[in-house]
Amino acid sequence: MADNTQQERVGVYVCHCGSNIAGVVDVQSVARFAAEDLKGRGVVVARDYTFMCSVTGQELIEQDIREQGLTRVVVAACSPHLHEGTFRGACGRAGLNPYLAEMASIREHVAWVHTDKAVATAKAKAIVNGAVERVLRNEPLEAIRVPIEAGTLVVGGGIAGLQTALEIAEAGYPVHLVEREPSIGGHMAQFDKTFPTLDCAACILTPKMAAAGSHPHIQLHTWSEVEKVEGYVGNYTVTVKKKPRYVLEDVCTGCGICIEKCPVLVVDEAHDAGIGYRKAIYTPFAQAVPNIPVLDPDTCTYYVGGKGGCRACEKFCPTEPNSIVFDQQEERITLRVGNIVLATGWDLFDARRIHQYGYGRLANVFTNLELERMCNAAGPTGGKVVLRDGQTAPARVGIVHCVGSRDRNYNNWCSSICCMQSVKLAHLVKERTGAEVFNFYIDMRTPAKDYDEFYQRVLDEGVHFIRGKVAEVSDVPRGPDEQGPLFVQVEDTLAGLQRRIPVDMVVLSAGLEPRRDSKAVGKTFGIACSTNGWFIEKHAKLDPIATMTEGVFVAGCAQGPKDIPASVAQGAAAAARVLSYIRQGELALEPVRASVNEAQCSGCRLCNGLCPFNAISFIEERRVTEINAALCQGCGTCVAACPAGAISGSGFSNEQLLAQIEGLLLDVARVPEPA
Amino acid sequence: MSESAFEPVIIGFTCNWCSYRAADLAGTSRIKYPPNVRLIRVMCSGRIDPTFVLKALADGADGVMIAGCHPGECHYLEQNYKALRRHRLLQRTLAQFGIEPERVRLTWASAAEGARFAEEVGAMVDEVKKLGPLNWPTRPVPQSEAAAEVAP
Amino acid sequence: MSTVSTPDAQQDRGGFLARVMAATPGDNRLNMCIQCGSCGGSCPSGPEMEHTPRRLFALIRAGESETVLRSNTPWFCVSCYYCTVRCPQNIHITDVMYTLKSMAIRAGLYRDPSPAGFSETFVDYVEKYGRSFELGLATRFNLRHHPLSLAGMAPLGLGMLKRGRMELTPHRIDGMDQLGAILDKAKELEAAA
Amino acid sequence: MKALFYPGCAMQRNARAYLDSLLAIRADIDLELEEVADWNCCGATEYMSVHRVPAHALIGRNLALAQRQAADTKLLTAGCSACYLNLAKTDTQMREDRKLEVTVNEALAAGDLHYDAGSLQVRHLLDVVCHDIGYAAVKEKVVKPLYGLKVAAYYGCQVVRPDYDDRWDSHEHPTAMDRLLAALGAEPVDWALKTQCCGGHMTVIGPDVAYGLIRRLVHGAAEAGADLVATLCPMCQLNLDAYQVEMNRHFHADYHLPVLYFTQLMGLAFGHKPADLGIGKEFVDAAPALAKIQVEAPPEAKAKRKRRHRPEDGLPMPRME
Repeated sequence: MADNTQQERVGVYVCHCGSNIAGVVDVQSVARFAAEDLKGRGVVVARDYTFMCSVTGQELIEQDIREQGLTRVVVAACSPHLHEGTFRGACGRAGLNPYLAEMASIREHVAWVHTDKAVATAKAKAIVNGAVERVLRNEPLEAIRVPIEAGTLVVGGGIAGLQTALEIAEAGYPVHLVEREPSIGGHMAQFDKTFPTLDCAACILTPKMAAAGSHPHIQLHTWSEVEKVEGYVGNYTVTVKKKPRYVLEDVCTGCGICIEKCPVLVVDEAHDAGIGYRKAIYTPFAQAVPNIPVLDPDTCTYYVGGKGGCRACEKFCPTEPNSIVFDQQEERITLRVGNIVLATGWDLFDARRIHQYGYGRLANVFTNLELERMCNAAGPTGGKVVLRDGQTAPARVGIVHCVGSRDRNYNNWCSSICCMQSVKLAHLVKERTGAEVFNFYIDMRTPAKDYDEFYQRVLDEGVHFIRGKVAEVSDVPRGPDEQGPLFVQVEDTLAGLQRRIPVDMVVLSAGLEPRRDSKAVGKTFGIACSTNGWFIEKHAKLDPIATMTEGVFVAGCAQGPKDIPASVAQGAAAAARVLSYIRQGELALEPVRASVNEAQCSGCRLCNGLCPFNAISFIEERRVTEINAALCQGCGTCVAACPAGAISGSGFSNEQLLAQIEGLLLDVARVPEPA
Repeated sequence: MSESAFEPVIIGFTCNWCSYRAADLAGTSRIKYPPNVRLIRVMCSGRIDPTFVLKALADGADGVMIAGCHPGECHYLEQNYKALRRHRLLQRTLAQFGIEPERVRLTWASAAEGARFAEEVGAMVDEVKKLGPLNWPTRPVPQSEAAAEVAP
Repeated sequence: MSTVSTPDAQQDRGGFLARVMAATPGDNRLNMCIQCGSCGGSCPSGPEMEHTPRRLFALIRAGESETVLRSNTPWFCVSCYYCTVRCPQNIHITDVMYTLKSMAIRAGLYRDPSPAGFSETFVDYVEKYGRSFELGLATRFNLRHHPLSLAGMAPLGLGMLKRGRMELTPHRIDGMDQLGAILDKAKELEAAA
Repeated sequence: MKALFYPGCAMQRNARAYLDSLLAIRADIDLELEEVADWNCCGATEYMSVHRVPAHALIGRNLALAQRQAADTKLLTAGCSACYLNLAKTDTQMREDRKLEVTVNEALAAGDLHYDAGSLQVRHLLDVVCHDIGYAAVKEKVVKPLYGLKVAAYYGCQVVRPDYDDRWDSHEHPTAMDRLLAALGAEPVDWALKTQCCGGHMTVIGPDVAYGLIRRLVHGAAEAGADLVATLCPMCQLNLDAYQVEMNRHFHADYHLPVLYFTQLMGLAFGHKPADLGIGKEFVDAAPALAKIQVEAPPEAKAKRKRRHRPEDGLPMPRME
């Protein structure tokens, strides 16, 4: 390896971190090693200090850069994920390119995981040596700057997406809100009351829906889906597919006559969760935004009945021209946006999968969503809680928690909202029917503000709470003495007894699942899903809003199960992040990027298929490969793959990594034998 | 050298998003593991050039551990599968040169799996201890040639 | 309620869980129990058990080996595997019950000798003939454990004979020596483990 | 197709009807059975309770003998639930637990035997008939469809659970036997208890528990309108049939629900004489129920239960397709 590192002047700083590092690693010895043994490698200053990250510690570095003319800095301290930014900042302030600093992690990777002082000190020295060798090959880098388009795409018109859209629009920037269903509103529009305050969901949601529908900066694209996303942060081109409504959106007045006249009644599997009905032409609910119906060609007699069908909707439509267009085609529109927020929500666990709970087989086993619709005054029963016969109020109701959640046979996660939802449903059932209600739970999880108080209130209302995961729901008595009609069989784990609780109605609190197509959606937007299917945020704790793809953010349940307040908070946070990007006008990106040295590229195209972000393209005229720096996310896979060594990765170059390997192994280096 | 006295040196390649953070978490959780491993951070396990592994073995390491995100959880979508493929090829190549393929271990650890990371290090150290010091071929393996066999 | 709090005792007691797990094949995951009770709720003989399976697992964790091995719980297990397929933690519950039964026999701790007696009688026949023998099994077991019920069961036995559904003499396999050698060796290996 | 066959102790005598009917129909469904020579008892649910390693060695001997015979088929089938499960369990656990594989083979070596875990496919007879031979092939051989006979398919526990190799559509409400019965022309009744426990060895060691379980099953099947119960296991048959009489006495009840093996029903539909199928060996006489076969005209292909669409019928049921 050609060594052009001789002229560099390196400063090495070894942090005590109080006794965190110094208690296990002999920090003086490490500093001495750097000063003496690495003098030949360009180390001109080596110090140890109690807290390098303190203002004084940082000033120490800045002073040395200025006074000793340091050209490289190594800080042996904690993990770079904690303080890399801090020390780069210090270098920058002293006029040194920030990327000429390296950290050696001797706290998380040495002091905290080892006990033998001598061994730990030796390892710390090896790590420092590796960092010194690496930093000698660092190159000054400049952050990549990209301009940011002011428009934002929000995908999903549930409560999280609505919040994002409204916040951005209120700040005066354009938003495109794409919703797959005929109306915005999402799952929240299906609910009756919300825990723990028992606010009516519609009362707090519909004003937001209306605001989004009429906001001058928000353009709604309902009954639409994102088909293609091209470009990169600041500069995305998005193709949206508008499904045919068979109704002219800009002519229809939403008078509803067509719905009234339509003779076809079908079970509403979407908004009414399968327990209510809608027409073949319909709006999902009265307060739908936009208030424009959709015609369902799978049930409309015009399409399925042959012979032209009834055409009543067309006949009675009062608008001029007629709003009904039977041969409307799907459309594609192209949007230019700078940022994208994915708020695609969740799907309900399919309770039919748990055969022993009898959903679908036993008439009076319901899901939580069915009961939500039943409780809703605008729902199929007008707010009455009744059995499947549509009339009888239940006298005894069992509510089963954790259906499909916390169960390795189905979903291993806690859906996080079901405890509170089940408690709320217990309250509503009791309030409306006076029934005796039994909640069956594994653990009660009521950890947010006012949640446990609500649980206590419902306990006080006389709802029974039985600790045990329900084994089965059956309509078969064990013997002639048992009176059902349904039995919830469970171990009452606090009593240590197997019990069979006779009830009239069972409600299954089915859990939250990622959208069934979340993996495909993730692929469209270039972001990753966990194996479960939830979108992966950039950092589980410190950045639960951004994703690994710059300019794509997540909000609401698409990222993981959460309740309404958390969805709203995350939606607003996503808006804040987007606004900050828009306001900056341009964005500085980490300069960890791959680039092609055209002179070395043989045009073999081996790397072309490797990039998941489509950053690599082949330039036919010159027979070489090119990498778009704004699309590149810096993973380095192409760098490793290039047989000609023509691709280099800034910040993680071959030279840097090979030197670091050599440095790490200096104490055990094999003496090469003469060939 | 007796087996118990042999303390191998292992170079561990960890990715920025999962396994390096798993190592951080092992640290913050104060989970102890053998000090034989020395870590290098790369952005993604897909960045690991087979040359790096050969370089480490040639320079004195007795084993190399490559740790990435779990399959399906790569922060760069699926680049860890590329690491998986390269690892298999690399093991085969090493075997051809008479080096035990177990000396190069590929493992997954999410950012939440500090304990798993520590366990994997322990298991790797045990394994390499059993294998004994690496007897690097006297005529060094031409690194570029071996690496070429396993790219991309 | 007795309380054990010395660290030594806790340590020793904690070992019981490890012993049960080690004696149960495969990835039995007993340590992963979240005490949800889906096993106790599913068990067809749950109402007859002194401790539900869930409670038994808590007792195992608490190191209450004697209480556990004296319990009738594993003996009431009918191997229906409902608990196993329904367990949200995928614990191999039925297999653990087998482990507890054999541990109880070895420790001589089962209190009601009848279920264990049935298993042992069964094993005796298999070890002597290589096949099970229903008539002998029923009479020998009942003679030893329920002498009074023998008369009551006579109609059933007679019915079986009349319908040609029961043999009067046991069938002995040809490779009895081979089987004997295999079982002896297996017992030796089990004892050594 | 060809399969190695492990009859198990019960089929030799108490469940002779099961064996006889199987032997009678094997040619119809083109099933060639080769008995594992000099097999020994599988240990039922008892041996494992006393000695774990010897129990696996006991089963291991059968697997080893079968492997030795496995020249042109790897399929090993058993008709008894416990036999099937034991064979499958030892095979699976030896596969998953290296230590166990070594130990069992060490024991087998004392008898000059060896078994390579995973080298056989262990399947229950019903699995072979439904999934390997198939409903179409069965239907083709039906000469006397069982029209008019309402049958409760009873699976019991150990065939569908724990289901090591994922052979069934459900651990709780499987449908394979129901579909087989439909292929024979019978009408399978929908009942909730098809995989509940028959009582197992509790009939001997704790009869009160067992009688409760038996009553529930017999009552459930009768309530669902079944003329008889079809079973796939000698233990289930014994408990539901022979002990039905004891259960009646215990509870002063009066149930008369015959219990036949699914192979016997196949034999009837294939036109075999009842006597050749072991019919008549059951405690609860099946003749009255069997007299209903073809008394009525064949039912129209049952219209698929349509989802209710009228609000006056109440709330719609969930979609089940």
